[in-house]
Amino acid sequence: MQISINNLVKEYNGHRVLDVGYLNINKGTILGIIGPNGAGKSTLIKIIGGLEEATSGQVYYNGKKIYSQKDITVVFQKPYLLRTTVFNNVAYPLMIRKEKKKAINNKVNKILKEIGIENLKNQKAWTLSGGEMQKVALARALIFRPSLLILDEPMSNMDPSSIAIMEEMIKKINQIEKTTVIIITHSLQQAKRICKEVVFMHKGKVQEFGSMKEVIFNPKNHITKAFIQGELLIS
Amino acid sequence: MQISINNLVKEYNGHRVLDVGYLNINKGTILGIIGPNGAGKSTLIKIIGGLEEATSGQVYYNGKKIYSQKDITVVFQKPYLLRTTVFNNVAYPLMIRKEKKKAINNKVNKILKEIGIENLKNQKAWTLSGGEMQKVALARALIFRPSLLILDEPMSNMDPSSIAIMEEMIKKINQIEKTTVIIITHSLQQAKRICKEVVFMHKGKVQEFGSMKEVIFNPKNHITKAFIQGELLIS
Amino acid sequence: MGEIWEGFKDAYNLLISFDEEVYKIILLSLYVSLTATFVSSFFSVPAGIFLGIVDFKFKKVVVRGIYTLMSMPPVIAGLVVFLLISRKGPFGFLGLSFTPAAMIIAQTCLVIPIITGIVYNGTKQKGQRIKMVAKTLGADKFQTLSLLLKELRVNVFTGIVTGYGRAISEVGAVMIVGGNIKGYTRVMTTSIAMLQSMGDYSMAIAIGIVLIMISFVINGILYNFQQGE
Amino acid sequence: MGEIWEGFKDAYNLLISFDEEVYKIILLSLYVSLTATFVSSFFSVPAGIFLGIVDFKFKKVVVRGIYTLMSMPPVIAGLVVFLLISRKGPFGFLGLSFTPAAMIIAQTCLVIPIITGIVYNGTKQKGQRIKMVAKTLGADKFQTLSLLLKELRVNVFTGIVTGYGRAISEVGAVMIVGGNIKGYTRVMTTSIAMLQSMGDYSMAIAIGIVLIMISFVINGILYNFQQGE
Amino acid sequence: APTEETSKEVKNSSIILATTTSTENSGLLDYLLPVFEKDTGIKVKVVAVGTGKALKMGEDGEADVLLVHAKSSEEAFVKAGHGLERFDVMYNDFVIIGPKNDPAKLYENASNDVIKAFKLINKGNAKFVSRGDDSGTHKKEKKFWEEAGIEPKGDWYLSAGKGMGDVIQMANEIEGYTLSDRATYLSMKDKIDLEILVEGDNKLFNQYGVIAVNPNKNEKINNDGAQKFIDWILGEKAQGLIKAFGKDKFSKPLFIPNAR
Ligand SMILES: Nc1ncnc2c1ncn2[C@@H]1O[C@H](COP(=O)(O)OP(=O)(O)OP(=O)(O)O)[C@@H](O)[C@H]1O
Ligand SMILES: Nc1ncnc2c1ncn2[C@@H]1O[C@H](COP(=O)(O)OP(=O)(O)OP(=O)(O)O)[C@@H](O)[C@H]1O
Ligand SMILES: [Mg+2]
Ligand SMILES: [Mg+2]
Repeated sequence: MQISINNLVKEYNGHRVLDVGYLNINKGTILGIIGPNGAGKSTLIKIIGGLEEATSGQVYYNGKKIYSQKDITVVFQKPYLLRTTVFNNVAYPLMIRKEKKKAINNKVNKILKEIGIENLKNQKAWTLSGGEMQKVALARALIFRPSLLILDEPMSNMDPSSIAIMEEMIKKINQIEKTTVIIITHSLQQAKRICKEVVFMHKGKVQEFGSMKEVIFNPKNHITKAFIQGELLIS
Repeated sequence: MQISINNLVKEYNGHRVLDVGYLNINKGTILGIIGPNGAGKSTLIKIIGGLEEATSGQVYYNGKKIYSQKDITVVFQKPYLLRTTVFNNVAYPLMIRKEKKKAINNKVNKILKEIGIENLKNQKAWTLSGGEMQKVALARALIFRPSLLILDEPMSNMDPSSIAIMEEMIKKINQIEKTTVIIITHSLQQAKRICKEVVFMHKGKVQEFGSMKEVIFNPKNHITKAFIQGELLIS
Repeated sequence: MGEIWEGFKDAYNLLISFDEEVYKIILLSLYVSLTATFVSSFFSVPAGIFLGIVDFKFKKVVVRGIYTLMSMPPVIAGLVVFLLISRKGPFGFLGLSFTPAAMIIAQTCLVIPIITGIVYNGTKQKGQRIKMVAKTLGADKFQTLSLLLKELRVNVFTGIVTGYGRAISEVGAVMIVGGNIKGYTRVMTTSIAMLQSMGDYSMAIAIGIVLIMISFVINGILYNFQQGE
Repeated sequence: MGEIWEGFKDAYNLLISFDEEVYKIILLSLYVSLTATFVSSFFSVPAGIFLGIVDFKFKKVVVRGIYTLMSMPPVIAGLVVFLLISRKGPFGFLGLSFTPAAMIIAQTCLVIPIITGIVYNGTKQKGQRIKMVAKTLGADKFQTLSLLLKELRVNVFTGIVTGYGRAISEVGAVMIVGGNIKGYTRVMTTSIAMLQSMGDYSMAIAIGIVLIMISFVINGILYNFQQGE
Repeated sequence: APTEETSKEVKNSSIILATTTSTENSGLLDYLLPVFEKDTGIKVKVVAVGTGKALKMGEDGEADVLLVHAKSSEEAFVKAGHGLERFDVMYNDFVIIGPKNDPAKLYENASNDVIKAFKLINKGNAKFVSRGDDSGTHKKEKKFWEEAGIEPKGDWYLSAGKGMGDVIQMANEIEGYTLSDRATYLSMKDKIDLEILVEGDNKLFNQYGVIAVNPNKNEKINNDGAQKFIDWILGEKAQGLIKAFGKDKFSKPLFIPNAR
């Protein structure tokens, strides 16, 4: 899915937290969104995902204003899992798509195995550890092959080897199904590993947009530069 | 505060998620806890923090079983902020300690400034961004100078420069007040930067305990080795 | 005082007497109140959920109105329904006065605001997030509603139990629209009121005990629906 | 039907007549039901919170018992209280029969399970986390309770409003223990019941309208307490 | 102690009168009691219930004085030692009321014969609403059915278990017949479509009596006040007031005093 954004503004009580003039996200890309806390990253992707109304401006999906919610998914920063088992959580999107029980079973078992949580299959979602919850939320989004996959810091509580597995899965889906992926992350390392393009946001504005290399090694903007240096400072 | 743990076990319906034979945490240390998702890290610190009952075993605080809850604090993986403003959230621990209004004002303003969120002072906590929430939760714990500070992935959603600031603050408090700090993290980088000692947990057990260098550069255990290699893989 | 203990004895005798009249009264009570609760739930649960997740103009007024109608006296609900269905009322041609159907209608009016209010309250707190998740996973309107129902089942349960409690225990409305006709519209509460007014305290208490025992069982059944936690 | 419209007219005339008796009835209603709601809240809110965060043996039974008592018929509550406080009852020496105090006691019994049940329900869902936060920040028992109250204010509000709605609207209990004595224990609902039985429908509806209007205002006041969101 | 004295004073200054709904709903007590209170300084708390319940309250010592209308039950009450003595106060009468079109033709065939009227209702399969609450009126009605040799049962006979006012309204709604005391009927006449079809039969005589509850029940019973009330209501002044009550509105008194 190709997305283009036109003069998108979001305000809360007159306080502008998002102001994106123009942004084009190509079909099949993996776009990283980076930037400091409160930059408006989550707000932006919620609007793209159709979960929040913009104060003004438009988002076009493949050139149109309309889209099927069945094609787009968002994994939240704080995942909300249904009050049922891990299996039912991951199976839910398939169930509402009325897939056959057997097909659901196979698919769910497969993905749980891939990410190494098949042992948690029957555990109640609210007893999971933080990282396990994120895995379930991600599995639930990956299982139904959306054409636009939006991820808000989806691996912030995962351990390094889980991160490696998840990143591989995302890259594979992107390659095979040409899924457009938008991922917010605070880890430049992660952006480097998986993103084809990257956006740097600051105070609601897109400060920088380009290929990974351009933004990270050759930032046009002094704010971006400072941010990336901060990152280098700690890593 | 010095902590020692004796044969601590936690089971859920007969399923053992924690089994720590002996662990001694010295006063004034900064102890990092690392390990894969579901290893039992959060369970361990909840028991140490007095927030969950162990199935069996003991925790000794300065050699005693009793302790004042006023001296120990835990910052959760998913922070819970009170349904009020940022200011009131951070001021709460001081308020219940019946500090003078003026002193509270000064302290809160100071810490909010230090971590760069003084502009959010009057914002309602539930409208904050993910990283902002973590900052408020951490500020709320640091402000009353506990003698044992337990942090469960406290910076997982923060941007790199905020992380740098926070780490400095924690180190400073540890130095000046001799606060014992226990911090769970999935970032070996972070552990390297701030921890004096580190524990590696796996499947509820402590696999490795020692100085940062020992554990990371010279793991005794093949599981630890594999975990650290996974980390190296992605960084 | 003695009447209270005697009430327990009488309650026991009542139940083991297998008196047809007694069982008819109990069954009619259950039929009327459970139907009213069911009909109310059918409208109120979706309405409460809707109110909890959708914003519109004057929503605050509507919500306050609903909370206010929770204080509607049963006698008034009964009276208004009675005037509407009475011989000379606009719906008089239906011939509903002094029938179980009229009792169901009156109790439904009474219970709707209660269930709506309580369900609304629960939805307000968690509904938005659940709706979002449903949306991101591609649920359509109906699937979203059914997911909300499932996730909010504890609140829905409390609403229904509270509503049922109101229906089964109220006497004002059923007395007026039903008429407490022996063998036809007499229910447990109207019997209690009648026995009480006749000074037969221990029998009144006996029926009260039976009523409470039945409620205990019914709550148990409802409780199982919201289980799975 | 005509009676309903006339009821509105009568309600208006009633209020502007400044008839002392009418105002006395309204004030007594408010005094009795608000006091009962207040007293119940005083016990029920902490009890509901306690139930929601503390685990103990037989907790399930206690909870189901409370839900069941939500279905307690007002007539039974009234009758039991009456038998206890009646002249020959165990508390007869207090001389409470046919007094406003007795009405407050009976309504309190009725409202306690309702508020407890609803508050319990809200606490069950969020109480544990709030309690933990309070603990980690060093709150003592009392401070924890007051934090729980603040954080759960929406649920507490719903409980109190539902309980108040039950109290102000019920007639069975106050009728029995109060006796509907003119100028002394006559409240709005007993007046309504009496007027209704005398066939004075429009006046009954008029008082009903006044009652609902008052509840609208009271709910507004309660609502403001839980605001700040 | 002074507190004891004040409490005694409070006790003396009020009595609980258990009575039937007809005396209160017709407005008689509202009319009489302010005068009594002015004359004696005693406040009367009226608890209006059915005769059965009023007697029960007397038996339990919950009331100080009773004003009811079921002579045989009242006499049994006194005989059992629950009350001190029973006095006639006043009377009115019962009437059979029914719809204007009078399907069972009571007015035509039995306008002053209650037993015949009951037979006609039964034969015509016309609807009859019974108090069904063991009240004085209900006891009377049962006696009439017995005399008529009819067991009232079936779809046509509705046992309501309610007060007089409610039963009149029910009869009005379903266009049926009922037995009512005249006072309650007259006080509701404007609001209903029912008319008096049978009246004047000696059997329809409705005597009200007053009884002081036996003070040996408990120490809270205010026997002094009760005696004062009885003396007053049997006295000339009250009897005159009763005679005048309702004359202006109904052109006939609602109750006819007959204290001896
Ligand atoms: N209802 C609201 N009222 C006022 N400000 C709000 C509201 N909602 C969000 N904001 C502010 O909007 C800004 C952007 O929030 P957003 O969640 O998009 O940030 P983010 O870039 O995702 O940050 P993070 O990296 O911390 O997740 C934040 O500063 C937040 O405080
Ligand atoms: N009530 C429960 N029933 C069953 N299993 C539970 C329950 N609570 C926790 N667990 C399991 O206990 C294990 C340890 O959980 P814990 O939260 O301590 O992990 P963790 O090391 O903190 O992981 P993470 O890095 O993901 O936060 C997890 O596998 C979790 O699924
Ligand atoms: Mg965010
Ligand atoms: Mg954890």
